[in-house]
Amino acid sequence: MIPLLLFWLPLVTVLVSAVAGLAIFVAGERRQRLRTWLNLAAAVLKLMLIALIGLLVMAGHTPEFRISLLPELDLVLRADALSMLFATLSALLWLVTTIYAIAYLEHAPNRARFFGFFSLCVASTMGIAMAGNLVTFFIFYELLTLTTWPLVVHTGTAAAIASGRTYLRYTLTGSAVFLIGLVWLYGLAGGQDFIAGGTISELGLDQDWSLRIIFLLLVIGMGVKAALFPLHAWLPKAMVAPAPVSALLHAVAVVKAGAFGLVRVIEDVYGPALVSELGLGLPLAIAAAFTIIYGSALALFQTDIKKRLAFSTVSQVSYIILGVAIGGPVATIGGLVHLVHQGLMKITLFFCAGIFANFLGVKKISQLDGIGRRLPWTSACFTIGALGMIGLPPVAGFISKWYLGAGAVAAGQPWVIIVLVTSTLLNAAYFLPLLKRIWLHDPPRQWPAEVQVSRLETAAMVGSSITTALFSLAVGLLAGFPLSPLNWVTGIVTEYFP
Amino acid sequence: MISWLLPGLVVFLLLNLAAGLVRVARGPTPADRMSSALLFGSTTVAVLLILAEWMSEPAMRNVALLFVMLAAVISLAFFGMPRDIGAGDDEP
Amino acid sequence: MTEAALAGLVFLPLLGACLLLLVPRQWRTALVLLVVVPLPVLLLPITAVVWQQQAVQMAVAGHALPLGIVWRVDALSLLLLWLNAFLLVFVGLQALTRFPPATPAGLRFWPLWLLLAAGIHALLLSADLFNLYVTLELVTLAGIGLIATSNRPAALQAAMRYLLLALMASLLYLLGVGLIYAEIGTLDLYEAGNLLEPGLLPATAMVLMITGLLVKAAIFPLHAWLPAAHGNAPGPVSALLSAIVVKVSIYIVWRLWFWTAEGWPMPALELFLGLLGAGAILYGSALALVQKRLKMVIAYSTVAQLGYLMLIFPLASLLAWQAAGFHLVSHGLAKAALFVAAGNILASLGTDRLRRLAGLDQRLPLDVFTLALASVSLMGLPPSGGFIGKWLFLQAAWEQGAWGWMALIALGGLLAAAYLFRILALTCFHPRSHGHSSRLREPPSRASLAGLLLALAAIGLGFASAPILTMLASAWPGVIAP
Amino acid sequence: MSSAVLFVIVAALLFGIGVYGLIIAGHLLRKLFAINIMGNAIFILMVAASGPLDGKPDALPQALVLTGIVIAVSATAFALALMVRLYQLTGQASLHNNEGGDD
Amino acid sequence: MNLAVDSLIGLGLVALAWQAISGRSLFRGIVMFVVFGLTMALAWARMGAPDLALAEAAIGAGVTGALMLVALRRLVQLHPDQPAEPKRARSRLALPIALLAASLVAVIGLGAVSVDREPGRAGVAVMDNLAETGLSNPITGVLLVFRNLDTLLEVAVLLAAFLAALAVFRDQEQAPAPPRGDLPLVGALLAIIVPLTILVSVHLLLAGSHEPGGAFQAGAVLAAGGVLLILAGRLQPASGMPLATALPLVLGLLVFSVIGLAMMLTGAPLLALPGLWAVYLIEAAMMISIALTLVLLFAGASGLRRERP
Amino acid sequence: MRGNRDTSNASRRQRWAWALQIFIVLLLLWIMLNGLAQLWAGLIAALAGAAIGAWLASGQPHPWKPHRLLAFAGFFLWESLKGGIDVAWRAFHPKLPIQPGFTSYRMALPAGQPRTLMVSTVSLLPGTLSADLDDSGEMLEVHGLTPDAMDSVFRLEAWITWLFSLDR
Amino acid sequence: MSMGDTSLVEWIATSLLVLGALFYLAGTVGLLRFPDVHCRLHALTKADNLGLLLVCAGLGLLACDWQVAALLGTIWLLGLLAATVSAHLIARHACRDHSATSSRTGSA
Repeated sequence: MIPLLLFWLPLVTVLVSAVAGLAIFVAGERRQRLRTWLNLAAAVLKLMLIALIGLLVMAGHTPEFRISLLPELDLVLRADALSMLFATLSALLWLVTTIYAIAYLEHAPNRARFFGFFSLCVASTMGIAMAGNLVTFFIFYELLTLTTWPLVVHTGTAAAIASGRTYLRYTLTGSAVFLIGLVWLYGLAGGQDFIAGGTISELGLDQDWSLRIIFLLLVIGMGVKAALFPLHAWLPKAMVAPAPVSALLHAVAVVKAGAFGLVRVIEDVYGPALVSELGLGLPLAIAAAFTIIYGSALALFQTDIKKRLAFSTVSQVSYIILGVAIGGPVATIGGLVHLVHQGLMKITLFFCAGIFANFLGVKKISQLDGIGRRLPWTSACFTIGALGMIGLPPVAGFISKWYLGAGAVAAGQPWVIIVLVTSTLLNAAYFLPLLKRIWLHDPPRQWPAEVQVSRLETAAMVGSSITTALFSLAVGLLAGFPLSPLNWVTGIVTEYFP
Repeated sequence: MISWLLPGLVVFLLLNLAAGLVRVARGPTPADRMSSALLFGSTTVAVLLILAEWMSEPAMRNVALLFVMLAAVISLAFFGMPRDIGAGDDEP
Repeated sequence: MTEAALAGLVFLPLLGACLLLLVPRQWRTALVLLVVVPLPVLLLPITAVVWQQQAVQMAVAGHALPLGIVWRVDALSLLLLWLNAFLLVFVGLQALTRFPPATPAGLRFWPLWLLLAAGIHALLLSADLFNLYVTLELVTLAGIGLIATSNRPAALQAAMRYLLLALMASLLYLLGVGLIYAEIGTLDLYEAGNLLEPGLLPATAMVLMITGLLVKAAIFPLHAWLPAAHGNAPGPVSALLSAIVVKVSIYIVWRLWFWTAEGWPMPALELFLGLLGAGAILYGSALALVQKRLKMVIAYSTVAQLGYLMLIFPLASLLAWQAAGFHLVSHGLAKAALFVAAGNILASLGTDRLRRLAGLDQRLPLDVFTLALASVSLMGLPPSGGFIGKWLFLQAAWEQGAWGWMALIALGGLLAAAYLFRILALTCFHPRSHGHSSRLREPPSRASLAGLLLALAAIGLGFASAPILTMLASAWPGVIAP
Repeated sequence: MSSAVLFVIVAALLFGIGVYGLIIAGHLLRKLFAINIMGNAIFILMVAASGPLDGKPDALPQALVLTGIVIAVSATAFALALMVRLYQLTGQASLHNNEGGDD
Repeated sequence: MNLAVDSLIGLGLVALAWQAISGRSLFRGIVMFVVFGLTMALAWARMGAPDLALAEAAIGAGVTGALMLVALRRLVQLHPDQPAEPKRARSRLALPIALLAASLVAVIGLGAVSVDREPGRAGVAVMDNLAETGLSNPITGVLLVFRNLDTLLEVAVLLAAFLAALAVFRDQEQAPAPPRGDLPLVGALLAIIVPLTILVSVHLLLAGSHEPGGAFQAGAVLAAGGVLLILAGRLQPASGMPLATALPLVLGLLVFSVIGLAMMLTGAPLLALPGLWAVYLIEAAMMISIALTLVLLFAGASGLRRERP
Repeated sequence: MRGNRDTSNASRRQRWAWALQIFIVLLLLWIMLNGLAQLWAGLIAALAGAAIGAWLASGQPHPWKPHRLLAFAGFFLWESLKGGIDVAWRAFHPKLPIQPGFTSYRMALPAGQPRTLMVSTVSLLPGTLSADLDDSGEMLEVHGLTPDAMDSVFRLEAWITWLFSLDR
Repeated sequence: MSMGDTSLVEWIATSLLVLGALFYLAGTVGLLRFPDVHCRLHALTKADNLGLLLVCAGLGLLACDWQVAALLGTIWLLGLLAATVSAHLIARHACRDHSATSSRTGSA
């Protein structure tokens, strides 16, 4: 029983949302109630399955699903500690986002299509989380591109289609580069599973330059999705998508997939030791640092709320990359934990921005004046998220930045502190004016496009925001708790740096 | 019998044909072209018959038979042509 | 048993075509089914034997070489036979709705369809150079006749162009056959491989034959006839033409190159053929991007995708062999699915102009879904069959350190994505264009189902690669040859 | 110079003429002539190039050519039908570039 | 002297071919092409290929020429006002390409003629095995016994061509009624030639076993008779395909396949013919099919009917 | 009445007569081509040919006597010899002594074989060519190389009248 | 058969053949020299048929085989038929278009 369970469980977990997605397509546009139930049931079921896998992992089992695509090329889905981290995050946020999206899209057209692809997108993310080797990762990575594209172009406006085209141009080029690197690596080292500490460091390959170029190719491939400078341009454009999509794109699925992939490459394929031996960490760290500053700086000049948040994402995701690129246990903890923290905070921010836009038609920063009095709960959530981003204790963001700084010093790279400080200042510079407007300015006589919303919608959307906001507070406040992301990450990192 | 008589005749008839082709080329009316095709048919029959004798290949007589039998097909097909079929024809 | 199955492959459709003209109209549908459905069954015993012995050989009329004609089936031909059987069944499903056999249109269509099937089967079985010529002509003429059943000016124009070029191409091939016979006095493909020594004359013959075949296979820059022909043919016909008919010419090129001309030192030619493939990929994709009609996009995509099949010449390894074979099958399925879906759309809307397709996903969801699925395979996105093909190609190129080819393959995938996503964006996400709602005629569900099944097969192929690759490996001439 | 050589040269010339005609001809009928001439050139070559066996001509190429002739006739007949129909529909008996076609 | 004859024929072929493609009027081109076909028959005769000469004579004189003329007639009748012939393509490359092609063929052809090679192995095998078949014409041996799959498929090609043409025939454009045989001479011609074509075709069919001739030549001659009848208006195109038309149309293929397959039941190889009678039977059926297919292709219709009273 | 299109009114007996004539001719031809070896096939072919011939048969067969036919053949052979020599002489003559012109000639012969024979043989007589026939089938347009060529046409008509015993 | 006998037959045959060829030549000359279609047809039908007759006779003598001779005779008869019918058809075709062609002929 247990072996069978261990074999099929990862696949089932991935397929739950895929099946839900297909069922939503088949059910069609009209059957709204069925769709809602499908959505929620699948999300809850998935969360339970993740919990089950988590229990099994903690009990020392490794659920693993494996079929052969080609000789020596397996499709492997496996639950290890790192995948559980990402999987839990996505499953949790999916549930919340689903609730939010159901309310958000209450009156929008084409919902069947939206929720269908939404579910497929989550299935792909889950596949990425559980991918047991780089090929599997790549497969789901591509599927993610495929399933998010319909969401980006969902509204069907010219702007949406144009941004969809940009999105595809970047991501598909990225994956083509990725694929070349992958085949190359495969040719050199074979298609091995992810192993903590790296697979190819064991092989003792005498191919330094090949490995460096492969690393570059892989970084480009992942960097596109992770919006690493200069591959970030698609992300702000993709803001035309509906708010839940932005939330998902930025907080959970796409950018995280890129960052997560980089973590996998550095920690599980090359291994930290080989990365530093080949001298790959520093350039990557520099690129990440540059992206952090660059994204923050550009965010300053945005007048659109979602655009500003988007550039903030560009900068924040690079914290994760920075963390793993610096190397050393402490910085790695900082990077990995930011994966979770940034997700929680950013999704809160996007939820709130969506509420502003949906309820009141507020899309520009200049229109935020006095919104705190009109939508106090939402504004409070927004504030928590923003403060977390700046890195103010006790919100989650602070912990990440602390570990990053400490790790940098520990790894002998004190210049990172300067980057962190500059970035924090910039963060403050672009978030604080917003908060000031929200709370201190007077509300206008009339909101740009106020609409009547039902109580249920309000409850669902604001409730979701509050939930995620509370989570971001909680992971900061309860960082010392045994099951907190920080502890979890620490556990993972000890495997990498025994 | 003179050994080169039969091939000589063939050459002679072929030259004859070549001369007749001038009429096909010059026209001027389609009927002219058709009539030289007629010449072609009857001369070729003779050529084939002589070839049959010369090459000792009796099957050539069958070929000649086919030619002469089917010569009328083309004439008949030509007969159905519209009168102005060759319009815009003529000397290069 | 095997011999009967082999004979059945050719004679069942052949007799079917004849009988179709004879039987009363109400029996025709049953007759068509009776012919098409058993074809996959016939392949089973053959597959079993090929699996065990690598090849089946049979002297037609019992005359041994060099006197008679020999049929020979190895894994490569078997693979194409399977592909063909699959296509006949599923594309036939659409064709049954488009051309009901009991109607006059059906009577024009089905006998040709069956003759085409018989021709393809005979071609794939045959190992005789001249017999290949005859079968090639049968395939070409039946194919062009099927294009002409559309009877629209554009289609007829395309058919005419195709016919002229195909005739010329056959002549080039025939010239090569004549030279080879003059040189060694045998027509068997494999025997010729043993007897022919590399030299000016055999090489010229080979080049002539291959040139002719490349015209028939529409390899860039000899592709000019293909887009119009495939773009204007009736839906099921386009599907079959793009999915298998052009491929059988390439199949013969492979046979000639790797069996008859096995081991000849022709590096420049290898590279040249590869470059043609590269040209096809780039040029076909670029033109697919600017087409205004759905079927034309798909047709140009065929031009592009056929280019991959040429990459086997410069790469020339077991992996490349597997890659090309696999690509051939996966492209066949995906392309057939695309054309079937496009045919349904065209039949429903009365047009396939791209700008008229906006918002189609609401009205013909199944067909649009088929388009999307097939596109995924065509772009080589995982986990489809197309991905496995691309992966194998990349690996083959990597093995030889051929970075240029690797880049090309990656680029080809991107370009495919570019033109296919353009269609998907239009069909699914553009606001619906007004006016076509009243004229929409739902395609029969069987027709849509046919496309969907083909598309699913194209995707599913990604999970069933192992047996195919094993079989392909057994047919790799590098293994057979001493 | 033997007859075989002579006929090979004739075949070559015919082939060239056929190719030339195929390229320059405007009317489809002419293109068909050209293709048929090319075909005949190749048939001649096939028979002439495979030399005699024991003094008698090799029968096999002749049989092949016979098959080839039948095929050429079939294709020509079909092409003519196609041409007539095309002319009826479009008023043109030549190939022109309109590949996108009408819908 | 041989050479003089041959070079005259060759020269004629080249000149005719050139005239056929380059002349100014289409009609003249057709005449030249027909004459070219007749000259080909002479050439075959000279090359020691009487079978081919027969085929060329029957096809060239009886079918192709008439087919082309009638096609031209239909074109002219469809759009009488159109200019007769579209402009010729001007291509600077045409001449170089043609010269290149010609020289290529010349070089390889001469190479093939001059190489010192072993005799055609398959050709030798044909001669060695001919006696077993009971036939004495090696070409019929190849076509009906040794490589009969080619022949079978060739008949299928013919059928495919017909079916393909059927797809473009439309009833409304049925051949405009050909000139009626209202000339006494035409009546006499028909009364003499048509029965003769039947006789000659049967003769060629039977002769095929031991001397030049065979199903195709016979079929072509028979077809020529049919063409004559159509030209004279005695047979007219009709739509629809009654069984009486369809059966003979596919008879050759049917008989050939059934005999070939039936042999498998007895354990013999596919298409191994049981004896000379089978050869004759198949040839007869093929002759009928070939003739009818060619006639229908000529008529431009799926069926034929008698002259309307 | 048109020349020979009246197939419908050829009676059954006349058709049999036609068929028999054609059958015999064809059988003789077969024997000539093949000898007596495969007479069965010849019989079949001749029968088929006769059937077709009878279907094509036109008008009523006019009775003719064999000895008159032989005499007519002699006349015809002689005339065509003369015709050939005549036209060859004119063609080779440096001055090209011809004065072409058309003459309309009304035939007194009945429709059917006699008229057909007339129209076809006119072309082989010296200096004449049957160029056209009007719709009634009686007026023959004769093209003459010289004005006096018409003489032979008159003689021909007389011969044909005699051959078919029409003068009674 | 004695030698002399044979040679006599051969001499006759040879002269017949040569004579036949000359008539063919006459036909061609006529075709080229005569002014219009109808005159040319005269040349063709009459001269060529005589030519064919002579050639057939000559060859029949040479072959010395009744079957061949009969075949040659048949061929000649058929040639006769084809020639007269074709000549008539072509002449008629030209006649019906006489007004048009004669002006053309004049100009040519």
